[in-house]
Amino acid sequence: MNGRSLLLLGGLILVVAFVALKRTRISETQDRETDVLVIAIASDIETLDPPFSRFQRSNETNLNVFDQFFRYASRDTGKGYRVADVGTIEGAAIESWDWLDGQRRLALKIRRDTVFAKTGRTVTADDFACWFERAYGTDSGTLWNVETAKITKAEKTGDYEMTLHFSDPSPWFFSLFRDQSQAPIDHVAAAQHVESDDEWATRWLSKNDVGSGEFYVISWEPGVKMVLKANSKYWAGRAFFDEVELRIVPNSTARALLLREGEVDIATDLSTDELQALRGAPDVKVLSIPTRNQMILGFNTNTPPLDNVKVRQALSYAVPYELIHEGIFKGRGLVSAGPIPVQGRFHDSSLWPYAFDLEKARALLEEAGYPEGFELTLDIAQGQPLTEQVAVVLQDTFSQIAVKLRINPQSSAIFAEQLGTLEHQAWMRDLLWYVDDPGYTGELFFKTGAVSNWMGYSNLELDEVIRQLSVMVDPAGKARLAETYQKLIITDAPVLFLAELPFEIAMREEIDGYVQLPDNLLWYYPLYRKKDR
Amino acid sequence: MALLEISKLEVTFASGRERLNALRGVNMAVEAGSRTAILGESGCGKTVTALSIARLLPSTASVLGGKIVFDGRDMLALSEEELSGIRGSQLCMIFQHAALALNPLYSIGRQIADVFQHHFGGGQKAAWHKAIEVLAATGIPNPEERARDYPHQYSGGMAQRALIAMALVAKPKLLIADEPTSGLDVTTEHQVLELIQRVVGDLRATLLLITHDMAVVSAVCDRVVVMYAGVVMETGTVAQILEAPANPYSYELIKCFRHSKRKQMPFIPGRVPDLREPGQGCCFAPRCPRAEAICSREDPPTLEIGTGHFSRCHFGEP
Amino acid sequence: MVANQLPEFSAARLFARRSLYGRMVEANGAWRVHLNLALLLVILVLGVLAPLLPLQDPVKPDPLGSLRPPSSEHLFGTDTHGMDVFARVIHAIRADFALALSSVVIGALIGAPLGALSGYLGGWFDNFTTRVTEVFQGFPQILFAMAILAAAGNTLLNVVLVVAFYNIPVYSKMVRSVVVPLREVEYVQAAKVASVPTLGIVFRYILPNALVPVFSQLPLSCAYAVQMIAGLSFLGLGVTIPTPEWGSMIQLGANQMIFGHWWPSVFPGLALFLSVWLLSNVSDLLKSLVVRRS
Amino acid sequence: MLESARQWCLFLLKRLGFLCISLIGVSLVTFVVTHQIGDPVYLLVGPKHTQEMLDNMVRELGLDQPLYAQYCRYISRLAQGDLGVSRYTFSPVLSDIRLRLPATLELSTYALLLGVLWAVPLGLIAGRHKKSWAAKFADLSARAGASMPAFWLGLLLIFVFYAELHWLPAPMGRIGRGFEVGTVTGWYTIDSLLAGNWSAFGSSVRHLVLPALTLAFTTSPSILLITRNTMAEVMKTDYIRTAKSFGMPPQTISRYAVRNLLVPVSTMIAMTYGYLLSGTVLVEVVFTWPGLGFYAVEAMNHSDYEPIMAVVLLSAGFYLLVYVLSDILSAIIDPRIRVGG
Repeated sequence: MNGRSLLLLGGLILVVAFVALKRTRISETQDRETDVLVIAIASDIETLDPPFSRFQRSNETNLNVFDQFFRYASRDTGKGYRVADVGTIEGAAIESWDWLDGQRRLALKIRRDTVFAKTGRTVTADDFACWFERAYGTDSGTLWNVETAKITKAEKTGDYEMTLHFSDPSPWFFSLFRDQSQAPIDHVAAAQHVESDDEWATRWLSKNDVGSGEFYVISWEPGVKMVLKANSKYWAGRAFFDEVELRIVPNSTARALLLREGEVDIATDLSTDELQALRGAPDVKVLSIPTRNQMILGFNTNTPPLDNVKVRQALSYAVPYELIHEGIFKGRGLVSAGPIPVQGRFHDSSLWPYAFDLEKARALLEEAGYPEGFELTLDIAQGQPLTEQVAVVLQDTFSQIAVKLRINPQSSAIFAEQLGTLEHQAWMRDLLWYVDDPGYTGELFFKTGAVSNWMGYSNLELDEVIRQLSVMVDPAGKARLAETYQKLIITDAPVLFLAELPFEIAMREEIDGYVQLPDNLLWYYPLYRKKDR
Repeated sequence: MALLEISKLEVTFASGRERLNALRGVNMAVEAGSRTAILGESGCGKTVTALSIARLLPSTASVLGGKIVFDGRDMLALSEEELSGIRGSQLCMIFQHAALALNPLYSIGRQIADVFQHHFGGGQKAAWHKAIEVLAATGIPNPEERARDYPHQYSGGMAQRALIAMALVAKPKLLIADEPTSGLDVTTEHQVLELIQRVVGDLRATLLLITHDMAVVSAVCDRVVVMYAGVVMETGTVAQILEAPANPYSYELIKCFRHSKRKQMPFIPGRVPDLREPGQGCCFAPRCPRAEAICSREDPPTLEIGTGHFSRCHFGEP
Repeated sequence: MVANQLPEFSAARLFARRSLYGRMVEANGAWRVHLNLALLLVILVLGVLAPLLPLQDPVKPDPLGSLRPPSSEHLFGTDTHGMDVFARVIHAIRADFALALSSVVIGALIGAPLGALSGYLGGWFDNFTTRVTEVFQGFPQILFAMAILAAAGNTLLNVVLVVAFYNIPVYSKMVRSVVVPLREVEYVQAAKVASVPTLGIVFRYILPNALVPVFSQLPLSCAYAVQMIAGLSFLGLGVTIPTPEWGSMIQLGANQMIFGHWWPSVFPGLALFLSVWLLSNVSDLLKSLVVRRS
Repeated sequence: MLESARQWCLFLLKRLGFLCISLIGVSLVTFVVTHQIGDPVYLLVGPKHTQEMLDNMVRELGLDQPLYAQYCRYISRLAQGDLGVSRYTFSPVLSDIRLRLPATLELSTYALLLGVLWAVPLGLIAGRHKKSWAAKFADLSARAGASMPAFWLGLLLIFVFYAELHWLPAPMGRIGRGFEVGTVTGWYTIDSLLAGNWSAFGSSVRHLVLPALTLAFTTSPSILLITRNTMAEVMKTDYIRTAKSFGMPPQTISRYAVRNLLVPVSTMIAMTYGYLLSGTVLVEVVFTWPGLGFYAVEAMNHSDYEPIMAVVLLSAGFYLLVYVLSDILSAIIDPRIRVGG
């Protein structure tokens, strides 16, 4: 009967196809002469115009595509990676500098015969002057750095000299001006693409990089991949890799697999479970570096019941700090102990009274007038396995003091926007303190009306301490101020300090030369591939 | 020698979990060249008998016993291949709802041509012309045009003619017609019956006509087999059955037809027996006016009343 | 005359009204009916009695005991949060069946009367509803659900409404096909003559006839609804953390599966597969009744 | 012949009319949903804004005009192919879709082919030989396929064939790294063949096997069942019995039966294909297959509504188109449908 024979034939073809496919272990990748560093990243680059980039992915690309004013020196830790030495500053786009009349003025010497990679124009003081004009004109991220550094005026004092004027001495100037957005762009090329409704050519610059950095973009397939080429005329010499391919792989597991299969050299933003699985894989190494990245749960201190300080303190006692550290982070990173990270300067663990003590929590709740507990909605960003695991643990421990926690995963865009408009009742995310200075953190996060004060928190006494910290250069004075800073925040407890996260990155065994920067951005320049393997 | 001989044929149908005994030992013989009718009320097993002859019983039916010898070969023993050799070339069957019996998605001409091509080979062209030729022979107006039409464009009568045309092409020895005209109006019925007789005559074939209409039998056939509840009650020539029916059931049946001219249609009281019961004695006993104690106890023998005239009853005459 | 005393038992057996169950067994074979109904009953009972059963707490996280393989202590092992998968699979029955049933019932309650009315009234209304149902039949179910939930907010109620939305055309089409032939039936004409209001005719005379087919379609729609809800929660829509629900459990375990931790995803998937299988079987059994009646 | 020509036009006109009305219905629904989604103005204007900026943005988007005017604008925008701009890929939705449509089409078509190659022969045999092992196996596999959730089956196959056996590549996208395939048709299998790059072809086929198998197994039961049931019914019809009674050989009988099978089976295959385009969402997510479904899910994760609406519109439109085409195909095969109109 033709039906039956048809079926047998079909079955036969299937078996043969399977065996054939299995047998031909053609290498999955096409080998190429040039050495390319392939990095699997989670999402597409938002913009190539540094002042307007909000997400880590764009910051990282801009760090490597533009030449920043300054950079940190780096030292070897002997554990297979180097770390940025926050204390020593090196010049990058700026060759040398010196402070004048008591740190009120700074004379900058711009590095000579450096060239914009795509246009070939040499970098001059005009580019820097235009950079400052654009900062003021676009009222964007770069302007915040300029104002926080208390710069009042930037004037061009020669073809390759600039002078910056300060209202007060600025302890954070260098940490701010090594940021990835503080980098000159070819103002002539930018000027050609100005349009009637876009005088600073933001639309063109978001798609086109005209920098003088270590790499420059040669191809960009939105949603698929971006390829950077090494800038052969870079002043510190060409990078080891000819090209860097940023391959967009939204699924974190897929990124981990690509690394394990050897199809990519580095996989970023992986969950602890994936990193745990990769630790056992051959030819793969996972670097775990302690950083000042804290998992923080912020309260909206204006809405009851979280406007009551006793309630906030009660919740501080209801956090199982040890369990989170051992269970979720598998003992890596550190147990959090206050607003200043444990490894930060001026950190004082003795000031931290909170521990996992449900009795105390219940007592405080009673005092606060909520013996039978209350409902609380915790917003978190989707696709963050770590945050979700911590939230689930908190949900359980809070329920033991009759606080009903509802976890609400939101899309990252909505989560970020609602942070700005204070619409969360409670939120949780990991926060990275770029600058190891309580004043800077206070200025950014705890001061009344601060840009990232997503708690609507206000404590005038604390504001005064932060103001003093922002102009204090003498270390002894800073230590005294830092102590009151920590006491105030700990007693007020506007946020819960849940854990200090290690920065973990997985890469092929043969990739070396990794430098850990304070903002956890991946710097492609120092990386190289060990050939002896 | 009889062209077709059926002896003690038993057929049962499975419906749900019960079994229906459709045929309970049918004996019948059809002479070559004769025009025999199988007469009986609906549900008496006449169609099942016809289908058994051509081995076209549905999958739910199973033949428990008996033999069907057609042209010297036992039909029940044949394999599918041998059967398809006989069907069409030796034996053909046409059905009541002709419109349904034709494939809706092929044109009439094509279906007839297929039959011709299978049995006699030759190209498409020749087969198509043959189809038009036989269509014309059955009296269908402008056959070239109609050959291209599809079954749903044919009326009941026309469809029946197409089926008969198919038989014409196959030139069978035995044509079995299962109530070919019962769905048609009187005038078309008459034309179709007339056509069947002419075709059987031209092919010098034997006709086995299955019907419940006595008028059709007397008009077309020369021998009759009366069946009731899966059993043959009486066989004989049309004349013998009409004038002197030996079996009480045939007598009652004929009485109904005789009176049909009057308004009130007499009917045989009671109902057809439940086919699931094996049944004791004569199956007509419950409704038979002359029934006696013996009837419902013992199976009646088949007595020979006259030459070629048999009746299955304990008593010789009604 | 002996004729009209037919043997009692044969007629009775042929035409007597046997119970639905009896006819179902008769039509499909006893063990098939018993197996499917028994298993479905077991699942429903487990779902209902879940809190009383000696199970571990389905929402108790245990970070130290996360991703443990199946063992005597954790029959189905533990997931990334360290919760017991076996307890969650059992408790998930409540979430999945409750959501599925409510959405199907809502869909039927809207769809059936709509179908009855459009079948009975005919004319432009009938044409309009058939056309609309045909269009919605074509809608990409998961995609459209995502769009609606994105627009109206990702709450449980919205999930139930969206899935109910997809059941309306199924029931309106079915009921309509039952009602249309009934329009000319004598007792409906009689009711019309007796000036029974149209709605009265539709709901008291016609709709009851459609009850058996609707009743037999319910389990099948539940099967599709369960799959749809699981699919949506696999995309993170609908069920909130930490409510145990098969779709979200499969999604939670999906990433670990590639690294060898198969149990957090496989067991909820098996439970989902078994439930949908049983529901569609039961629906077939009921459908075999409908076919015999019409 | 004129008569049937007129018949044909009438039939086609009616079907195309149905297609237009349905498409308008679909666009109406997507418009209402887009409109409800929430005030786009806030998103576009950004957090730091004045009331005055808000007003002229409202005017610019035409949100103050009556609803039907906005709907007409929405339709005219659709006509020019402006499906809005995606907020997370930063590019117009139309170009995103053009980039991702071939991926979904390739996967759906191969899945359909596999499904048909599997379901139709099995259905034919099961239909003809009711009691045979084929019939039992067909019934079992149809039930399993229909009840098994595709996304779970996908995960299972990945676990078995990738994690454990390493027969097939990891579930990441459509092809291995570093293969330059060019974009003639956007179908990697065809493009690699055109480019004669055999290793690329091998890699793209290996990446296709599991997702296509998953989709085929879970969407082909409907084809299998309709083939089997129709075949069983057709075998019991009078015209098949007539063909047998005229001693027709088994091949002709099969040909007669299969012809009657074409209409219901081809309609079901068309329905499945129409459904597949939108049904691959979950499988694409599991296999990170960069198709339309995955694009819509990514957009949803970024609360970006324009792409979702565009994909819904596209797949609904595709379904209706396939629905009408299958209707026309059935009319070609079965003259009765043509008459019925």
